[in-house]
Amino acid sequence: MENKTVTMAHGAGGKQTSELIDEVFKAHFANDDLTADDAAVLVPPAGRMAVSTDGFIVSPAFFPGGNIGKLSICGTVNDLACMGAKPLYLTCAFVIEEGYPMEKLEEIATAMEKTAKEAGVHIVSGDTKVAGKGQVDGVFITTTGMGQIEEGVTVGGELAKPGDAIIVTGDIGRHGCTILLEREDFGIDADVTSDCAPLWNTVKAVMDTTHDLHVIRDATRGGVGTVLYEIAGQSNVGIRLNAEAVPVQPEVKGVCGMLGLEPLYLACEGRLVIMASKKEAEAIVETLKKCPYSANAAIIGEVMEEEAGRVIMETEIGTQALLPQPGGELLPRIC
Amino acid sequence: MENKTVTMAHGAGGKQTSELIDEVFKAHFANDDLTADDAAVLVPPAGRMAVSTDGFIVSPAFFPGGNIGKLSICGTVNDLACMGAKPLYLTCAFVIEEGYPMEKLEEIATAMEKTAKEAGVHIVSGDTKVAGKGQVDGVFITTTGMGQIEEGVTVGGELAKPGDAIIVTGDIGRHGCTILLEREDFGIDADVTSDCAPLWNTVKAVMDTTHDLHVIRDATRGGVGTVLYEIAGQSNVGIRLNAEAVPVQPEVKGVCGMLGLEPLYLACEGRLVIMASKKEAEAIVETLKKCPYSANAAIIGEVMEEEAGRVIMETEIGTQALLPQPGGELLPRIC
Amino acid sequence: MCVGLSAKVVKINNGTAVIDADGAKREISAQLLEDLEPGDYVMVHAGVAIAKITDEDDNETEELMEEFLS
Amino acid sequence: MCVGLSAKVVKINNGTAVIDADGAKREISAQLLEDLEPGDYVMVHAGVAIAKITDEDDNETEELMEEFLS
Amino acid sequence: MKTAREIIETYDGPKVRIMEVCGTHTHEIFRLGIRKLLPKQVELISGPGCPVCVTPVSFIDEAIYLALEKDVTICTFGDLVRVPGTKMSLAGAREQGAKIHVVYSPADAEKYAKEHSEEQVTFLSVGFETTTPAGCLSVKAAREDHLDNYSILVANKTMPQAYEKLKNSADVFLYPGHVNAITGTRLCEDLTKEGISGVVAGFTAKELLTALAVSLVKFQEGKPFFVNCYPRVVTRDGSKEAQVLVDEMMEACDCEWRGLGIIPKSGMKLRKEWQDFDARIKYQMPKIEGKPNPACRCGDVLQGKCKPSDCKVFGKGCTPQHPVGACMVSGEGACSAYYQYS
Amino acid sequence: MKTAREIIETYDGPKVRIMEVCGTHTHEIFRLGIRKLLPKQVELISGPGCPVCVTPVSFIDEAIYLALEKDVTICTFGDLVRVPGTKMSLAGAREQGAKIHVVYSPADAEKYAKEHSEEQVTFLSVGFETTTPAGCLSVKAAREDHLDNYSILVANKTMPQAYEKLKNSADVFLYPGHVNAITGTRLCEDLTKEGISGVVAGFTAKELLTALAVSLVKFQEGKPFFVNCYPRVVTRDGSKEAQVLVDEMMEACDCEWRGLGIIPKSGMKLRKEWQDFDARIKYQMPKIEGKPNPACRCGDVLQGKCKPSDCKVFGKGCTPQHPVGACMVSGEGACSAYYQYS
Ligand code: SF4
Ligand code: SF4
Ligand SMILES: [Mg+2]
Ligand SMILES: [Mg+2]
Ligand SMILES: [Mg+2]
Ligand SMILES: [Mg+2]
Ligand SMILES: [Mg+2]
Ligand SMILES: [Mg+2]
Ligand SMILES: [Mg+2]
Ligand SMILES: [Mg+2]
Ligand SMILES: [Mg+2]
Ligand SMILES: [Mg+2]
Repeated sequence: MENKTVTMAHGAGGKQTSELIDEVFKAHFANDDLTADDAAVLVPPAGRMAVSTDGFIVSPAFFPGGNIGKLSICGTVNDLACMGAKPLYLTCAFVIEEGYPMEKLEEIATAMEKTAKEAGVHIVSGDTKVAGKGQVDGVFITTTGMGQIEEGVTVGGELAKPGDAIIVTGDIGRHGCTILLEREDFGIDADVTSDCAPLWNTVKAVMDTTHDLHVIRDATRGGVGTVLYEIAGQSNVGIRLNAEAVPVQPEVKGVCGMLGLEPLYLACEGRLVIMASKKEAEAIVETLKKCPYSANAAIIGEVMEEEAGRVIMETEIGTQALLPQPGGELLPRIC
Repeated sequence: MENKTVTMAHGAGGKQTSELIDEVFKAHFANDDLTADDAAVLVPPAGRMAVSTDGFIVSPAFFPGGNIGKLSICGTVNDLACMGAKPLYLTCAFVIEEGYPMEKLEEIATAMEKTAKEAGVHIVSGDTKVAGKGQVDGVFITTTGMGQIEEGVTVGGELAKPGDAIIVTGDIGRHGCTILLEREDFGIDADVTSDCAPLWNTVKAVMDTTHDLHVIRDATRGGVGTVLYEIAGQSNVGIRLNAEAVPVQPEVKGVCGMLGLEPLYLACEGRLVIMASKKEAEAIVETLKKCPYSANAAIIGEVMEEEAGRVIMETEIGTQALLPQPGGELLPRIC
Repeated sequence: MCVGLSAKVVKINNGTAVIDADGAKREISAQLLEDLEPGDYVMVHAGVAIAKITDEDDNETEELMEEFLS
Repeated sequence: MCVGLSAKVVKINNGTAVIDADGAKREISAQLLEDLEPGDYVMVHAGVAIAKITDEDDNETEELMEEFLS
Repeated sequence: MKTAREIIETYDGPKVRIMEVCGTHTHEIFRLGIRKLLPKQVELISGPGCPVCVTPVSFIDEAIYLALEKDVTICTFGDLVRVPGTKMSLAGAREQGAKIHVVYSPADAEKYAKEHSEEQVTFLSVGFETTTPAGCLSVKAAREDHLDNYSILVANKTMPQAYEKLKNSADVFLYPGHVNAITGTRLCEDLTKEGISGVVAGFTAKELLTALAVSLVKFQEGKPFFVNCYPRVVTRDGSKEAQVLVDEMMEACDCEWRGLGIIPKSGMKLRKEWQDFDARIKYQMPKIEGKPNPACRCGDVLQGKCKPSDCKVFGKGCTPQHPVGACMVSGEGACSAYYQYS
Repeated sequence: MKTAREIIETYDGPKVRIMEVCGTHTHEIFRLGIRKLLPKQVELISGPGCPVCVTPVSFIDEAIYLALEKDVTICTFGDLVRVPGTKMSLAGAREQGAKIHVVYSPADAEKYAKEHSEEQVTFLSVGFETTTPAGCLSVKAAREDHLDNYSILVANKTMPQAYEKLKNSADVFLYPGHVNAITGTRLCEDLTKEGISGVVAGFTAKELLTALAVSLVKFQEGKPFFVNCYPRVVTRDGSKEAQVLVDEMMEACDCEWRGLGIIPKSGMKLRKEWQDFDARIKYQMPKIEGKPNPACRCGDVLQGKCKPSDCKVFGKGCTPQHPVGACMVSGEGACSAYYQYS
């Protein structure tokens, strides 16, 4: 590749487009299923198939703990894992800003390769578009994943049952906190790195521990709080949360204190919320603690019949109070 | 929907995100396979599965003959059709600029609904991200399609055979010409509309006519010229093109004359290049002429053993000359 | 140098002309040519009519051939 | 009004202080408080130390209770 | 000895109206579920101590005018971004291309101006005595740095006039701890002479419960009282430095409070010597008359004259997602707190 | 009677070098595969008639200087966008945030300036006699419209000096039809007196074949000749209006041609009365010394001294995708044409 930057010609569909694809993407994504044609030809999954898509526009694209490439694999792999599906195939579509440094693109592709390998998923097809300077902020990636749903386990946001234990697989809000500190110029210095991680192996370990699972959800946009409200609504149950049991890294707490933010609403990219029969909860947590991305797993609450659609916090003084509903854009506040 | 525009809150993953999804997307895309969860659960295709993804960033998003929504369905449906695959499922990921008019988004979703219906494909899962003002130009859509490859027909860019007839399914370059005139302020007034169309039914009709098909390709980015060079390379054959046989709408010719452009390099979004045994060519063209988007189908050349990797034009004076290789960004010229 | 396009004048207005080439229309400058009229054919370069031409076509080459080569 | 954060002063430099709250550090203005020293605790609001505090903690409420309520 | 919580839960004295003036108190009281501990006779009223809630429509309109008409980059606390103006909020202006930059402190706004000399930058200076010094410090720094592209749009307010105006709305005030950290407690002590009772309260669970318990015990004694229940932060004198700084740079002016109307001498503006940094003067701001939504009863809510739920559009046209009035915007707004926690 | 094509294909006269001066001729000759019809004795040389190819590196550098240093919006024909400057092309500058706006005509550049009064706009005025009037008309319009944000960066050139310089490089010139449409044919007639032969050629297949056939027939007669083979467009006098216009607004100056060096009086610049619109004067352009890639043999190629394939980097370091020299940029460039068609 002679070019040090991505040019409009790389997006025009001719020789230079092929060059870019060959030298950056194919070089990293090579596997038996990857196609040079416009569509990949694949053996479909046996049984039921899970399909998920997500666009990634994170800014900045590089952050402590990962980059947009790693994120774009984790996000979709985790969405499949949350359906109890083993990720098999992945497509990725890039939109790149004219003038984007080739070196950074290379770094993104490297991260994607590594993460896809870890998750055991094949990148099978891609697409590259170049947008004029100023028409896109750096690089956006959309990934779509196809997985094979493992038999014997059925999970879904509508399957939470009163009495279920609520487990979170690690300390929350690190990804959101990391991005906030990187993006905005708040002058805060805190040792926080994104929790971004591919979680299929974690889910698999949990499924091997017990089939008595009801809900698995990754707490991405909107964080754990948003996910809990969603599940409460879908399953028409109430949720009781023990505020003190929710694991939060001290630094994240400190940042939230300064900016007047609630960690429960900060995005995670490597944390699951699991709801399962109370009797299995301990075993699940034990399994999780042995997995690489869930050493801090904890039971943080339970599902109840009352207060359907709501999330109730047990406070530090033993009172109960509604968790406020997630409210749009995260904005630091002074009052 | 109270909002007249898309706000950052619509992308934050909370209540307003759900509102947007329910009121704009679900309202249009509803079908049995569409999921509210992060992943759809589907019956996989029987036999082999074709998978294709494409990002759509067309600017302007609305143009004579369609909009980015229609395009995003056609593009992926056509990529599947070109593998001989019946499109079954589609995912779509939106990136929307803060402040984008809700009405336009609605219009885009309407076009997607209509086109998906025509193509017989189910939208099964989606994603919505909102990027800050100026971080994306209006709206980008990435669609990923899954299709079922019909038995009995195997096509691919590497399967062209010397002696094959080369068929184009209609007059070329209309989409590229339309977009160029809409985007740039060249002051040219010409009655040209995009050829954007979903072509699975067309491909199906051709497959029902004969199984003796070698290559089917949609001539999108880079136009027919780029596709022919690609196939010549992949199949290691030469291609002889009869310049006078290539159907071009007079207005497109006029615009190209003014701007010094070659219609063979203008994008189409509803035209296929088909290569098949010469003996089947007439029957294929006859079938095509009965289909709604290929009334102007024509045989434009043939595949040959000589001049492998090259495209040779038979000129209006009977001489032969190389078609210049596609060269990056399309730029109007005066010399 | 100088891609030229032969086109028909369809409208004249105060130093500008609207020309038509196969249905593609554009306003161009008519300031280099006197008394252009609708129906005339012109050679257009970079948005300016640089010459009035007898015809859109190039049949005159036959006369040339006769004159010089027979 | 006025979200406040109690934090420990870890550095003082010419009218500014670096404070630490659970490991989150930031430079803030120390201009409203005389003779701040590393190790002091302060109440921070909008990037300014608005009060020196005896302790990070709120145990003094017990004394209050004793004084007024017993 | 009873705990504070027991005192509160078992209170059986006369009916008492306690107004928490400070928005952060409102927020914490809801977060901790303290309202549910109160017996029927104890009514908690959320007063006008959230600077967002009392910022009038016209102030938002002024900021939008600077952003859209004068191409000024607006630096603001995040709190103000979604507050409705007459036609739109700052978030709406941002959709139309306005540059809205959220900062953690006024010092950061000044720094932004220093680093972006090609932009004109205005900081939206809102807040009470706690926040005003930070705005003043940023102006001082801008003069020291010789910036000619920095200004502030001032809507800072002072509390004492509000206590007077609201004195019949409550029996006991929970005074805003961090305002008192700056101002000291003398004024509150003096208010007892006018029959106004109150305690300075801190913000932790223990501090809030203690302040409430003290309020109830003292209220039953029947005499006007004042107690500083936040002595680890609040002193009798407050911050002399802050008082001198603000006095040197600003002077009192009449000031509009959303819902309460104009309260004489309840606002601040930059003194003449600092007018170069006054955005209204710098940009020759025309008189902008904000038009609040007539359905909104924020004013009555702030004065305890009605509950949020008495407002016709509460929870219908007016929700945290689509706030009609300022009290629905931040978690501190009484309407928002009612909506979210009940 | 033989057809033109037959005459060409059966030519058995002496060796003859024909130079097509005009880039569009080069392009069409390749597009039509005409080279393949030629017998061995006929050599076609692609001369310096592509304005892109002869535009020096320093001109691109000047444009980039205006775009990146002076924040000027550059309006240009698409042809120039990929031409390499010393460090980068205009496309490269665009990647760095330069505003590069492609136009179909100089009139559109002037219109763009009129509609974007907040931007400074400069049109890159390149080209020969055919194109120069369009640039002049745009300046005239800008004065009529009282624009103070429009200027042109002039690199217009004239052909006669080039014919002189190249007279030993070819036996017959295919004169550029559209240049002659403006200038008329008198000059070319006069060149016969200096022993320079040529024909004016049109651009269609028939016209090109006829011009070549006439050239071969006349060449065999052994005397210097001139024939206008494009009479439907080219007259003896050309466009008086264009000549008067250009003369009124511009004057000759020494001018650098890429590869050929400085040719005295071969360039144009705006006269004093129009200097308000001269970008070099308006922006006090510093002297910019362009550094062409030393490997590039464009100059020799343009003079027929070598074939593109004689250049060491042809097809390796230098391709249409990554052009090193200007001759590789547009389809009209000799190197590009050789690369693409052979
Ligand atoms: S509910 Fe909304 S409109 Fe009603 S008083 Fe509260 S903020 Fe105003
Ligand atoms: S091949 Fe490239 S470097 Fe060589 S002479 Fe031609 S343009 Fe110059
Ligand atoms: Mg998903
Ligand atoms: Mg997801
Ligand atoms: Mg998810
Ligand atoms: Mg593609
Ligand atoms: Mg950008
Ligand atoms: Mg595709
Ligand atoms: Mg495609
Ligand atoms: Mg395709
Ligand atoms: Mg999603
Ligand atoms: Mg934009």
